[in-house]
Amino acid sequence: MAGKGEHVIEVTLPSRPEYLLVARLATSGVGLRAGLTVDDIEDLKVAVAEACTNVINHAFKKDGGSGGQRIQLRLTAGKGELTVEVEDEGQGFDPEDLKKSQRSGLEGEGGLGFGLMKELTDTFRVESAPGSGTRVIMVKRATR
Amino acid sequence: MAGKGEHVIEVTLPSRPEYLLVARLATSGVGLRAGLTVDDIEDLKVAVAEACTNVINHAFKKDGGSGGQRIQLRLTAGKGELTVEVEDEGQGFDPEDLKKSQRSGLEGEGGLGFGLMKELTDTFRVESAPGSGTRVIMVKRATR
Amino acid sequence: MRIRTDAVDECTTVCRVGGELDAYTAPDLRDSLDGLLEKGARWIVVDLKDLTYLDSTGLGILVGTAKKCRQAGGDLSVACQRRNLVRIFEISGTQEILNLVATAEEAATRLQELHEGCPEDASGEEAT
Amino acid sequence: MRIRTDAVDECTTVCRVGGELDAYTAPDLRDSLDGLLEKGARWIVVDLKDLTYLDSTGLGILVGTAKKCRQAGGDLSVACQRRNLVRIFEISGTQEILNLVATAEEAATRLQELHEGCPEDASGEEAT
Ligand SMILES: Nc1ncnc2c1ncn2[C@@H]1O[C@H](COP(=O)(O)OP(=O)(O)O)[C@@H](O)[C@H]1O
Ligand SMILES: Nc1ncnc2c1ncn2[C@@H]1O[C@H](COP(=O)(O)OP(=O)(O)O)[C@@H](O)[C@H]1O
Repeated sequence: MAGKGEHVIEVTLPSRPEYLLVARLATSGVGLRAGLTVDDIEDLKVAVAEACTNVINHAFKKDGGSGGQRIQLRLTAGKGELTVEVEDEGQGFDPEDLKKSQRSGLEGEGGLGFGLMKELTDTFRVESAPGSGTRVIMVKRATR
Repeated sequence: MAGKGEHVIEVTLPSRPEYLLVARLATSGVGLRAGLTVDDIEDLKVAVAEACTNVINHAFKKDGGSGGQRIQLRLTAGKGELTVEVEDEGQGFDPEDLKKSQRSGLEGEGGLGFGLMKELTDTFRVESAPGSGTRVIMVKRATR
Repeated sequence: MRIRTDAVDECTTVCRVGGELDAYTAPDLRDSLDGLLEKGARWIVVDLKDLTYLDSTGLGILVGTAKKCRQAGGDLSVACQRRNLVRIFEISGTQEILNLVATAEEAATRLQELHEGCPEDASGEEAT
Repeated sequence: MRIRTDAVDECTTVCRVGGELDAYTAPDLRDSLDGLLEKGARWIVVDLKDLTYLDSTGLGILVGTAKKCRQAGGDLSVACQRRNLVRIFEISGTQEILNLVATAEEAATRLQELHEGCPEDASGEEAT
């Protein structure tokens, strides 16, 4: 539930790359209303897109993604801060595995996603477990 | 349910004027992916904003709008067309009343909303009744 | 939304509105225009050159202000060329009541024609 | 996203990428760059002057292409000045591997320095 003075905006999208744009646009609009700066918003757009791209790439067995394969975006606008939750009901993973395979993102063509989310937001958390979906929670506070 | 090749994007917003921007941005993003032209999208943005502005102005008794007073936006992207449903669980109204009080919008400072929605979309329908909320359904097809 | 107000001559005031005019930003425009009227302005050009979005809430304010100008013995003219916005004026049938023209210059000329000569006092406070 | 490819000289090819580069548009860029490599290009400038959005998917393609260029005996240099994008290169630590510079001119010079003189044939098909 939203606290006092907080506003919740929910966006549910097909888990497909063409709708990353919609996730970014929604983040921009709510970010503006939450009082984030243009630079804050650019950062947060990347962080949100990274979380959504992970859902698209990793959450579901590859089988088209037309039906119930969805990305849930929950934006909570507070005074000078925006909390974004990106959630899926996909296969999940063990966040501990990330620490083990701490290969630098430069080595492969991937692995940068969580690194960017962490660096581009003020608070970052992943909740996931094999078989139980994934939720990424990020907070961006207005600079200035 | 979405038909084959259709994608559904749902956006739920507080019934507050500051989030009209988010409704318009979401419409733009999905409109682009549905293959609408830039002009089509400009038209549809106005139509969607009119429907949302009606929710804000008419759906709920004035008492802040913080809690459960929400606007539901459902965008269904098909090939070359976008269907938008704008729904609220507010007090509703009798669409027959509109015909009776067919005063020109120019006389007062209002009354233009439904006229613009009709003119700016290809299909337009309102479902409402006193006490049961309101749903506006609009379809915009790509020109060209 | 951005609002900037300039006096063109003793009797004409130009209000330039940029950005997006919707139910969220409309109260600011209404306040600005009401403020002008209170200060005695009654010949007002609303220049929408840099406006990118307009809907019925904005139209309502423009039409309402046009009426107030006329009640005060003046008039209002809207300058707008952007195709999608002109379409909104057309569909709503508000071009005439708003003296819709393409540019701020044309709008000033239009008002000049309408008042044919500048009334001496432009600081009256008839709008109470 | 918009992609435009131009030969600068016998050995250097510039690929200008504008708009937004994300997981939706990335396959087009990958195809373009792979196509250049297949045609024998191995000294590639990627000019991101008009790019407004970039994330890890785009970085992955740029890093992957840089490696392919090196395997083919060439290299890649990325030109980008936009603050928010430069930040993404910095955070990801990819500036060096991508020979990140500010402008396409600097990128061409950078490649010139790296290959010191233009190898005679630029149409080989070593990348099989
Ligand atoms: N939503 C998700 N569902 C399932 N697995 C995920 C999800 N998000 C991330 N992962 C797992 O975490 C790993 C690291 O993600 P990330 O840092 O974004 O890099 P990359 O996506 O390039 O592998 C992924 O490779 C994947 O195994
Ligand atoms: N979502 C809604 N909930 C309740 N009443 C509504 C809703 N939308 C429209 N109405 C009713 O329909 C009327 C006409 O709406 P509209 O044509 O948009 O003009 P305006 O909003 O300027 O009155 C409104 O005045 C209101 O009584």
